Amino acid sequence: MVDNKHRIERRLDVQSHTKNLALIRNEVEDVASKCGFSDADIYQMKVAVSEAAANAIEHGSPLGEKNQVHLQIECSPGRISIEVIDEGVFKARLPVTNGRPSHRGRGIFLMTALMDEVNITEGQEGTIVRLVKLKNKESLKEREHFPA
Amino acid sequence: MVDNKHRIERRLDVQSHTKNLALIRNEVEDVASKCGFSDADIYQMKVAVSEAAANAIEHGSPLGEKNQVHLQIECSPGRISIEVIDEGVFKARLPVTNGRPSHRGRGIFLMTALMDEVNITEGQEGTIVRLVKLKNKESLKEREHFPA
Amino acid sequence: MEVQVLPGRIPIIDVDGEIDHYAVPELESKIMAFIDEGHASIILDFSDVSYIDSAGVALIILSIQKSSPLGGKVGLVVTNKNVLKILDIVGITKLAEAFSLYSSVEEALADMSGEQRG
Amino acid sequence: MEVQVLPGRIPIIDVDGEIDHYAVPELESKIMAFIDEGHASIILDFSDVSYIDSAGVALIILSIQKSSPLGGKVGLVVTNKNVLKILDIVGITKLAEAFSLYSSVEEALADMSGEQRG
Ligand SMILES: Nc1ncnc2c1ncn2[C@@H]1O[C@H](COP(=O)(O)OP(=O)(O)O)[C@@H](O)[C@H]1O
Ligand SMILES: Nc1ncnc2c1ncn2[C@@H]1O[C@H](COP(=O)(O)OP(=O)(O)O)[C@@H](O)[C@H]1O
Repeated sequence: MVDNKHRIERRLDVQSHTKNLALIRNEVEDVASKCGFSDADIYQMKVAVSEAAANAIEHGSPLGEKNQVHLQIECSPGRISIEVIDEGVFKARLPVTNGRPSHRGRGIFLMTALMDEVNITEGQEGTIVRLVKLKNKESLKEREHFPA
Repeated sequence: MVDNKHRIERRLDVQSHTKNLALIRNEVEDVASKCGFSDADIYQMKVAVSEAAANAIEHGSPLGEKNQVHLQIECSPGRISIEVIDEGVFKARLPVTNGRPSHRGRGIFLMTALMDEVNITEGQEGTIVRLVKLKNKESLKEREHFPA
Repeated sequence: MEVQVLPGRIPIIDVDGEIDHYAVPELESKIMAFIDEGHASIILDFSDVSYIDSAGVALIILSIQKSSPLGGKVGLVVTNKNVLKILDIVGITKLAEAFSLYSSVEEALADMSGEQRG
Repeated sequence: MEVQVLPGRIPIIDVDGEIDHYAVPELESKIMAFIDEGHASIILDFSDVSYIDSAGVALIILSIQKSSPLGGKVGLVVTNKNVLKILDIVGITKLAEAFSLYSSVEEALADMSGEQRG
């Protein structure tokens, strides 16, 4: 029952460098708009993906620019799933700035605030962050009250 | 091929109040030790679950103590999965203290730092936080290099 | 980034485009150096900023933390709705110490100049 | 929670058991009130603390933020390995401003008393 016309799969592998964040965001925007997501939704997933990719670059690339960041996007009619995969190990340390608690550390929170599902898995080959957004959440909620 | 002797499922529903956090931690400790996890692993999952449950109580209980927090634990030989489910809506706002950035907001980060997989889903009925820890991670890694 | 300094007026730092983890390091060192030159209070004009993420949020907080001990204040001008939403989520819009949010440069100048003269 | 105040010595606040989201609100108001009474520097003795989570971490940071502007310092004594690991993960062990970590109360007293007399 999947509408194959609206099923899109896309893969992008880029060098681990923050200059490529814009490229990653463009890819997300391209697929998400083809999938029919609203501008506000697209903006939010661009921020979430960019946060995950920035973490992959800053914390999940032990060889620096020699590592890659992998983006895997899957869009079915009501739902987009974006995976950001790096080649490192999850670093379980919050940064400290000049001996004081850091003003950083808002990236993971932002992902959870902007997406409907956030999954962080410490895989064998690298950290996998899966970000999911649903389309037409309101209509889903309505369906709850008026079952077919 | 699942070793049913070591498969444990447990469910606990408690009133949404921080006084019940110790109860929730005890339940986790009980199941995880029956499953054969190490003391260090058990301590870490207790902290992660307690963070998720504290969030469920503080942010995911619109009716306060009239809400419940639901704990669902599943343990198969190499893996424990703990779900903390609340009856609220994910609140996408970081707290501010006295007009200054808050010293709080470390709960979700701690979960990701302490577990192998963290999944936060904004469900229709409430927020679901799934926390997964693997046993014998080293031996899994070895298996990678010497495939059967 | 463009800086407007007029005598007797709070300097305006005009930033445009995307404030992400790539853009922030350079912006940060420029803004920090500018405050260090003796400009305790500044206006950050983000009217033409189309995108911001947690790196930009950190930049705003850092500017406040740099400006505040010097007796200064940071005025932030934001007009883009999507940008405002991100700032709201991370609590920036509720900051009140050495910080104010405005919807135009004129509003920022009018409000902050009064205080500066006092 | 037990407080030991001896004349001419930094007060020791002895906390035991589990420092979680349930225990912290009461601990917090007691410690804040105690610092407010004029005890800028304190030693938090967590030797008998068996469990700590982000609420306890926030309590430590709050104590530092309260004590520091009064010219004081917070000394934290931790012995439990699991507790130390959590503090390490969130960066507490690397804090250096108005804060030191010790492995015994004696060590804390010896180190902090020297500074206080100066
Ligand atoms: N892909 C990753 N690989 C390794 N560590 C990560 C990754 N993502 C996040 N982390 C860890 O989680 C911490 C918090 O991440 P985040 O909330 O995005 O804030 P920030 O990156 O500003 O520190 C990071 O400082 C890092 O220690
Ligand atoms: N179960 C939940 N329900 C609603 N909102 C939540 C939940 N868990 C987390 N949040 C939101 O995420 C923010 C960050 O959570 P966390 O990292 O645990 O820090 P803290 O709870 O100390 O603010 C919370 O302030 C809240 O806005």
